[in-house]
Amino acid sequence: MTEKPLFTLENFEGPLDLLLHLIRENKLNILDIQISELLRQYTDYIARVREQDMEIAVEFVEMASRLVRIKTNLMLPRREENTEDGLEELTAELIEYSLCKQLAQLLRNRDDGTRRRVREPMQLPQVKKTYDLVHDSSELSYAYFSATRRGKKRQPPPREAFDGIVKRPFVSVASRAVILLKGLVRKGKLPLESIYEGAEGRSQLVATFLAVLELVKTKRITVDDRGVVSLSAGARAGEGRRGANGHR
Amino acid sequence: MDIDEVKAGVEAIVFAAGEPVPVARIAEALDVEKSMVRRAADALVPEYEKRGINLLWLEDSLQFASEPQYEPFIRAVLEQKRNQPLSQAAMEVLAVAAYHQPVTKGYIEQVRGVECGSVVNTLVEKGLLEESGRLDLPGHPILYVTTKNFLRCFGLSSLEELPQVMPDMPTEEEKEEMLTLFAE
Amino acid sequence: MDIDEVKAGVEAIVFAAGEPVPVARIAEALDVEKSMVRRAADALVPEYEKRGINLLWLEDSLQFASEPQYEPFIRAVLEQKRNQPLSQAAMEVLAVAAYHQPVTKGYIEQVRGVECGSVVNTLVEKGLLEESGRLDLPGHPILYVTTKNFLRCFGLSSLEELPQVMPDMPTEEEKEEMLTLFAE
Repeated sequence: MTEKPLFTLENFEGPLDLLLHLIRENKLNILDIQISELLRQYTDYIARVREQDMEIAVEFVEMASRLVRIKTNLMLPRREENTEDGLEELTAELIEYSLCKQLAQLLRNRDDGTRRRVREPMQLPQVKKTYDLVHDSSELSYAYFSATRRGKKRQPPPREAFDGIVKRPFVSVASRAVILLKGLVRKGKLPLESIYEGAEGRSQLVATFLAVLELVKTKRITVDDRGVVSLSAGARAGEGRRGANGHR
Repeated sequence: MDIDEVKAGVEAIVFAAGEPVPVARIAEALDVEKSMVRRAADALVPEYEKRGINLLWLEDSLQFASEPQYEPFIRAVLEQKRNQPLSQAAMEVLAVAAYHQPVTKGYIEQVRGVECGSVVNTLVEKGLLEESGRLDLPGHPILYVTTKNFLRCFGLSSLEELPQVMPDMPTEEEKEEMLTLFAE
Repeated sequence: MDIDEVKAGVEAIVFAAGEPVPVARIAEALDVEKSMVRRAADALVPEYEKRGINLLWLEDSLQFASEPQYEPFIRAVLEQKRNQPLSQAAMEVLAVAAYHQPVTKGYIEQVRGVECGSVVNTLVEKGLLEESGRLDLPGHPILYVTTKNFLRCFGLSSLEELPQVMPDMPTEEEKEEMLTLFAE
């Protein structure tokens, strides 16, 4: 561990970036995070940075406590089926952030964004620039409320209004596939419509739909004519081999 | 006005305006149909392809810009230093905004897991992002979209040309492994 | 560098510079003989003769200019811009300035939580805001107030007719404090 080159937190865009680095470095599977191992790597890393008397940004500390929380949840005796342990959410965030990094790289490959020149607009004498349109004065008070973010403060907005800012931004097909497969493994069979029931928002619905299509296409799951989804015979062969991993 | 006159008119207007000019505005100024302006521009674009200046389509607007390969010479003449390339943080913020626009700062921060208000402000100053209204929520967060300048800087003529990542499906091996792992 | 490359280089440099560029500087940047730059320019001039943009010799310098006969159309396009309705960002900046005047850019940015320098400049250009002295603070930030054109545009005969937003207005002391804190 100590032979490895030392990085500083400045090399990372944030805790998600550091986690992706550790996952890659240690050849961990992003879709099957071994939380104990990841937590150990993460805290080791932070400790080493701390030894160099470096400031640890608060979000890195928050992530450490989040990892501990997930680990604790997973160690507790199994509770109800659908109890959230936080791991799926973290997995989805990591997949989403790694997608964001790939997109950033694709953009960078196109250009560094600075190589074309354009001209300043020509200054013609006597071109009138004075604004001519007429507005109602009430537009000013609306704009003022909006600018000061004081409008509608007292009415709670409908829940769906938060879609898109509070919800997971990218709902990855892969993470939906994982959730779907886990459900099937636990319950054996599921009616098709129940798969969509938990989906929140359009992007989750679409991602779930794509996950079903992909899994059917690759013959991991079958959908019978009554709309019941089950794991394909071939896929079931994997059952029971899980014990060795034992981390959850 | 015949097509050659419209072509020359487009050149003169787009050159003088400096910034991207919507086809509709050119058509209005020249008093011809928008389709004619588009036809003239489509004929002009290839004429400028091998030149030191290019005519670019940016959505439904037109702009002249220097050909990127001559940038080092332009810099030499104008005695300017090389522009700093965008930071990794800026590229990531731009990527999230480009692929999911319109977006709020909160949305971008959620994807990246870090605060990014100052990066967004810098991108607005650089003319790569712009405000596009507010979300009707408490706090009225500002929505951001990419600009035409963004398209030009990244060699795109519309958002549809944004490079696509392959859908993030796991590989066959990963799926095999997943099935094994999640079997109970 | 062959003559075609020099021609394209001349185009790119002269376009980007905006002002007349001496042949000697172009030759130096491209690392070719001045005679070659002259030859390239002499070949380019007739190529641009029938276009909306012309390449002009001014003494021993080169410059692009739009063809004079298209000036009325250029004027029309440049003037169209003033009749674009204000963006929401512009309306918000204007509203903050109207209710709190005189204000600095820094103050407006503090209220809105985003950078807004270019919006303020546009509003000044449109004759809706104007400068009104400077604040006696380090940096001497410019103070802005609304104009008579602003009153006309919103059908007001004086600032006292601004629609009331009282409950949310800061007190005079709060304002004093903010001006001090958020001076540019």
